[in-house]
Amino acid sequence: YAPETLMQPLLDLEAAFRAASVDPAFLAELRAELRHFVGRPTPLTPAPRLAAKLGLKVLFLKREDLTHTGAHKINNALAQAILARRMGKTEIIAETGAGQHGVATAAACARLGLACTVYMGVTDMARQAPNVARMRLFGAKVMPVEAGQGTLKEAVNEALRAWAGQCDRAHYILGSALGPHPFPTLVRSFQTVIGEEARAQVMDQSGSLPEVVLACAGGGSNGLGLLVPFLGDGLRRVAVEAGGYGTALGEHAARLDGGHMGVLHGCKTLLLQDEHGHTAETASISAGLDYPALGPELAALVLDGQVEVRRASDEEALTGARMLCENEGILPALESSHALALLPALVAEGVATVLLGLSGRGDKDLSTYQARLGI
Amino acid sequence: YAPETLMQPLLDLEAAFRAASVDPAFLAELRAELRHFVGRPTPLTPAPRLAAKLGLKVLFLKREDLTHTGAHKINNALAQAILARRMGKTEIIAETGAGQHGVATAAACARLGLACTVYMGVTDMARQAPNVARMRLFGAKVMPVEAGQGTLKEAVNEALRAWAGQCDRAHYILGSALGPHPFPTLVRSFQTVIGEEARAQVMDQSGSLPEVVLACAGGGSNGLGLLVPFLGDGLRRVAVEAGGYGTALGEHAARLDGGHMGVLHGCKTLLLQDEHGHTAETASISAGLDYPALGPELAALVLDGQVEVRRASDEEALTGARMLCENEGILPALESSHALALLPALVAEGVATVLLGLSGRGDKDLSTYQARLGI
Amino acid sequence: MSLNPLLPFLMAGDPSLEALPALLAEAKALGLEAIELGLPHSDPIADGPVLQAAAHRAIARGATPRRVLESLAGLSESPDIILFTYLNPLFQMGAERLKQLLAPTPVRALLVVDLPFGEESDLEATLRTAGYPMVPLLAPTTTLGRARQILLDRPDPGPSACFAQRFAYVVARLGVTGTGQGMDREPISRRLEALKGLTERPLAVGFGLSDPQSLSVIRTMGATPVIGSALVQELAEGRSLREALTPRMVDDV
Amino acid sequence: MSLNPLLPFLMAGDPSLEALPALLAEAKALGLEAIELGLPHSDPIADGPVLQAAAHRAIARGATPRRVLESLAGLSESPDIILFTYLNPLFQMGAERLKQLLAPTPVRALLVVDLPFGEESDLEATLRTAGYPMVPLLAPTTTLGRARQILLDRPDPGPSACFAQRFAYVVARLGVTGTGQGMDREPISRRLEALKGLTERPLAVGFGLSDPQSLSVIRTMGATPVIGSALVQELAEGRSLREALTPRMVDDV
Repeated sequence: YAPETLMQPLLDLEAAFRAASVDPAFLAELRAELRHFVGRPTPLTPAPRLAAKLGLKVLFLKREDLTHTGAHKINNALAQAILARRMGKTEIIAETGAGQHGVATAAACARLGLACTVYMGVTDMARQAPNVARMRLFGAKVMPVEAGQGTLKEAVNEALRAWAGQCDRAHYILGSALGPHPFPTLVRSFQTVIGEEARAQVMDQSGSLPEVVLACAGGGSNGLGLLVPFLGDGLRRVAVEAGGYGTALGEHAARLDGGHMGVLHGCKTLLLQDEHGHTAETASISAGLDYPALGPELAALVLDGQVEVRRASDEEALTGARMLCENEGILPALESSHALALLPALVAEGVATVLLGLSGRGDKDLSTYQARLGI
Repeated sequence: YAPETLMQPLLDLEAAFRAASVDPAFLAELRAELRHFVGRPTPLTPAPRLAAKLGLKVLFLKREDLTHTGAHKINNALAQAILARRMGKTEIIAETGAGQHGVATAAACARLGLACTVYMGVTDMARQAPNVARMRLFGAKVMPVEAGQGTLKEAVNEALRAWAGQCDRAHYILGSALGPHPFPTLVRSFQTVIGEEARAQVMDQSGSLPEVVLACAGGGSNGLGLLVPFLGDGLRRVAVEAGGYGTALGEHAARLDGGHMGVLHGCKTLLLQDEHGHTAETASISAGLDYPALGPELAALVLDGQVEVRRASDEEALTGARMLCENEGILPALESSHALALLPALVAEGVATVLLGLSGRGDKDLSTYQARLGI
Repeated sequence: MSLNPLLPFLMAGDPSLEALPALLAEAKALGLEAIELGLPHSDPIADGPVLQAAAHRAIARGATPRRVLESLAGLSESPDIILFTYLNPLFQMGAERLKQLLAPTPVRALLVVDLPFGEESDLEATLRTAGYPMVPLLAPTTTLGRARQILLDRPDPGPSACFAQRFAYVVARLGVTGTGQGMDREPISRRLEALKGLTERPLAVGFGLSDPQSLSVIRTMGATPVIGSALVQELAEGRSLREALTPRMVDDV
Repeated sequence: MSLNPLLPFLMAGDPSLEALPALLAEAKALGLEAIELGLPHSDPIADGPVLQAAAHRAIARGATPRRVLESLAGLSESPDIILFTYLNPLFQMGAERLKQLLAPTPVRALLVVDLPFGEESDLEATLRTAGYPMVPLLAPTTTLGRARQILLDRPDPGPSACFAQRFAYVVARLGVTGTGQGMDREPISRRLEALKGLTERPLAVGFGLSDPQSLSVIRTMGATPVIGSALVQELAEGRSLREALTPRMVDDV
């Protein structure tokens, strides 16, 4: 579902990805960079005090917040950057919402010596100013996008447009498991390292699998990354969407209840839209979940019954964050806080053991936490 | 060199530390927390692009910036918190300058369920406001210290005073390798995990030791942590102090050239002071190096010729930071940037292989980088 | 077959939906056989700033896909219309509803920017059978092999069909719609020659063309130039269609 | 041995160094045998806000350690002075220089807050031999065993020596100098009883005492109360030494 100009670059990308996937040199370089630069494997942290507080028996946290640049985004950004260099591309384009993917891409490009341009909505640039500074320190150009709400959706629009103009020399590093094929596959495949590690770690540290594996889901790269490696297991896989501040269209970013199939940014998936097929406005306290479409691979798993989708409101997410801070000394990203926010509901359903993915650290959300929690 | 009120608590601490050091239960708990909560071992990152830019053959970076809370401070804070709980203490007191030790201590206390009060100069509170918010989110009380320059030295004064008032129930987690015995020993011992890991990693990844091992030094916990495990090796161990903006007393925090033996905060060491034995004012762009005394253990190694001390100015540190950002995609703390700043001088001396300690990440210093680098 | 001298693009609902019938009549009076009409979309990923702004203005003024199509119903004084659109509005409407709405209009073909051939083949076949074929798009990145596939998948209805239903749209350069900085003549000429070796269909060339001379050059290459963003901009600034198009339809080179 | 009724603390240089001789003379006139005199320090880690502020005021007005000692030279109208100080200024001065400066002054003993017994034993021995013994400090955290060691290490010069050179300083409570919120009588009483079992020396009790009643209570326990922060505060506010001390020297309980 991409403009014709991008079709051949997408086909080239798919071919390059397939070739790289079985090339020992590529896999070795990626593995080395993930280990020595990104800091993988990330820990699986038992959270006994929070578990006790909530009435859980066991709670494990998969710590993507401890990766370099502070969120799971780097797994994908770095892998795509290596792939792009291999394809002979010298420039990188990326979009960013909260700024984490932008920072990760800027870092990967600095690491590999690639020129980097990041498209970012003006609203996001204002509320995530520290991430703008980080990108610039890494030598990236940050291009303000004025259109619409000035957030992630508009940034993707503009990045796709920019790519169409430079696809001969530039690669577009999409930050979540969405966009035209092969991006969702690519991103999912570069993120499943999260769940693969987590699965081995939970077996190693506790000897058994939990009842529930839980992650937040915006586009879906974090959700797929954690949940996919558990697809063959007899347990519940749960993704949490942004419930925002209300249930009317425009007040949330919960695509399962609120959305229906549609096409946006080159893929057909569950989409928040009006009757005319125009993309709806969305709302979430968390910039990273504030996106109108669920990635197509995650949507497919949901419709197939393999993954449950739940929602957590802004307020619930804030409470979840505070509980983790005070009981375990870990400051979660607002995105991850949505997963934490679901724990009381799971306990009420009788769940005793949970593995939860912390997608990133909450430093970027400090001003929101300060304002909303009165710190 | 502590007031009598603190002597017995210090003796108790020393005894508890000695007992814990050989107690498998303590060691196992510490090891598990360092692994699963802090994220140890931290990576040793080869930095080939920066090395090439500078004319080095090999440059390795020990990545304390990837620890939980973002600096090496957590190694010590967590270990002391476990020790304090073991001693039956229910409250923790700490001082902080840049806020990294305060954040680390607040996180460790939340993790272990200990009440936490952090003393911080009002100047530092203003310039490190995000770290104040992080401590508060972790449930810590942050006490503003108005005296003097409102920075680290005054915060230590006030924390020592507070401890004297609550030493029956509270433990004081000192953040650097200074203060009255046994703190320097304690802190050094909990930080040498940095150098132990780095030594094994550099042998594993390159098969040989570098010519120079390099770290920044404020109080000295980072410097000792990295350098001490290399004491037996035939290589140069270099610590870099804050050269500030000038060479006159009050314009820097370079204690080797500028200081002489004196007593501050319970220890006798190299101290920046006036002719009357009053502590001198100091200046550094980096809050973490802006302390008038070199930790006594580091000072002893320096005077014994085991460790070289060099200095880097504010401007040189900024240049070092920018080079690492643009060539490797890593944003260093201003403290660590002082070590980076020495690399050109080492190259000029003919050095080809260096292992450099990155003590923490630069997110806390973003506003300084923005202002000074015009980002 | 005589060369169609110009294929103008209008954004439906900009300046206003009410003005659309008169604009189309004027186009017809100017002797234009066909015209591209943009259906305003919320996320026009293939459009540059001018058409984005026009689309958002039109949506703000209530130019929903349904109202646009209803405003075309029963118009006799109009060139053939090629409906330029993104997939999602059509997808939400569904093929049956769409056919009903299109039936009374001068729409003769669909140009769906983000529908590569083969992606929604049932929908596409239904619409083609109903008389609304999809215009094949050929980009600078489209290899000749892929161009052959595209032209096969969206077949030529033959010389008896109207221009709107026959032509292939050749994208002049990388990027999105909008005025470019002068045209690079040589590569376009080579592409057109190569494509003419593949097909008998009329070719239209668009993206970045606006000055009379560039348009003229395209005509000398035997293709129909498309004028989009520049025209939409001029209409938004109050120029009439006649004023905007007349100098662009004659070759004074 | 008669009980010394009060041991006041003054901060040298606050309100001013010039006023110090007169203050000391007044103290002498009030019948005080000894007085603690604080040497202003940049980092007084054992002092509360009142003495910190007083020290910083004094430093700002030029009350360096040397000037303070010089201003005491030749004073005959003064109680015995116990110089209350932190180690570093003495350490920088060195034992020889210090002895020279102390010789012409009424200083009879040193109370070095951050010098635990045994730490700088050469310096301490030199000064003791020269007639400047270190006052033993006994904190609430000091075990009886440790107290015995301290009193042994800083030995009693015997009943013939003056109070300043004989007494041990008993810290009344945890924390730093400064006015507390009322005195907890019982534990102090028990501590004093226990310490009296260890030594024949006069005991002074300080930290947090200020109201006449608390001071009186200490006297009933057979020890000399120390009045510090409250006095410094009152002098800074313009009260005279006589006004401040008179009501605190009599027991009207």
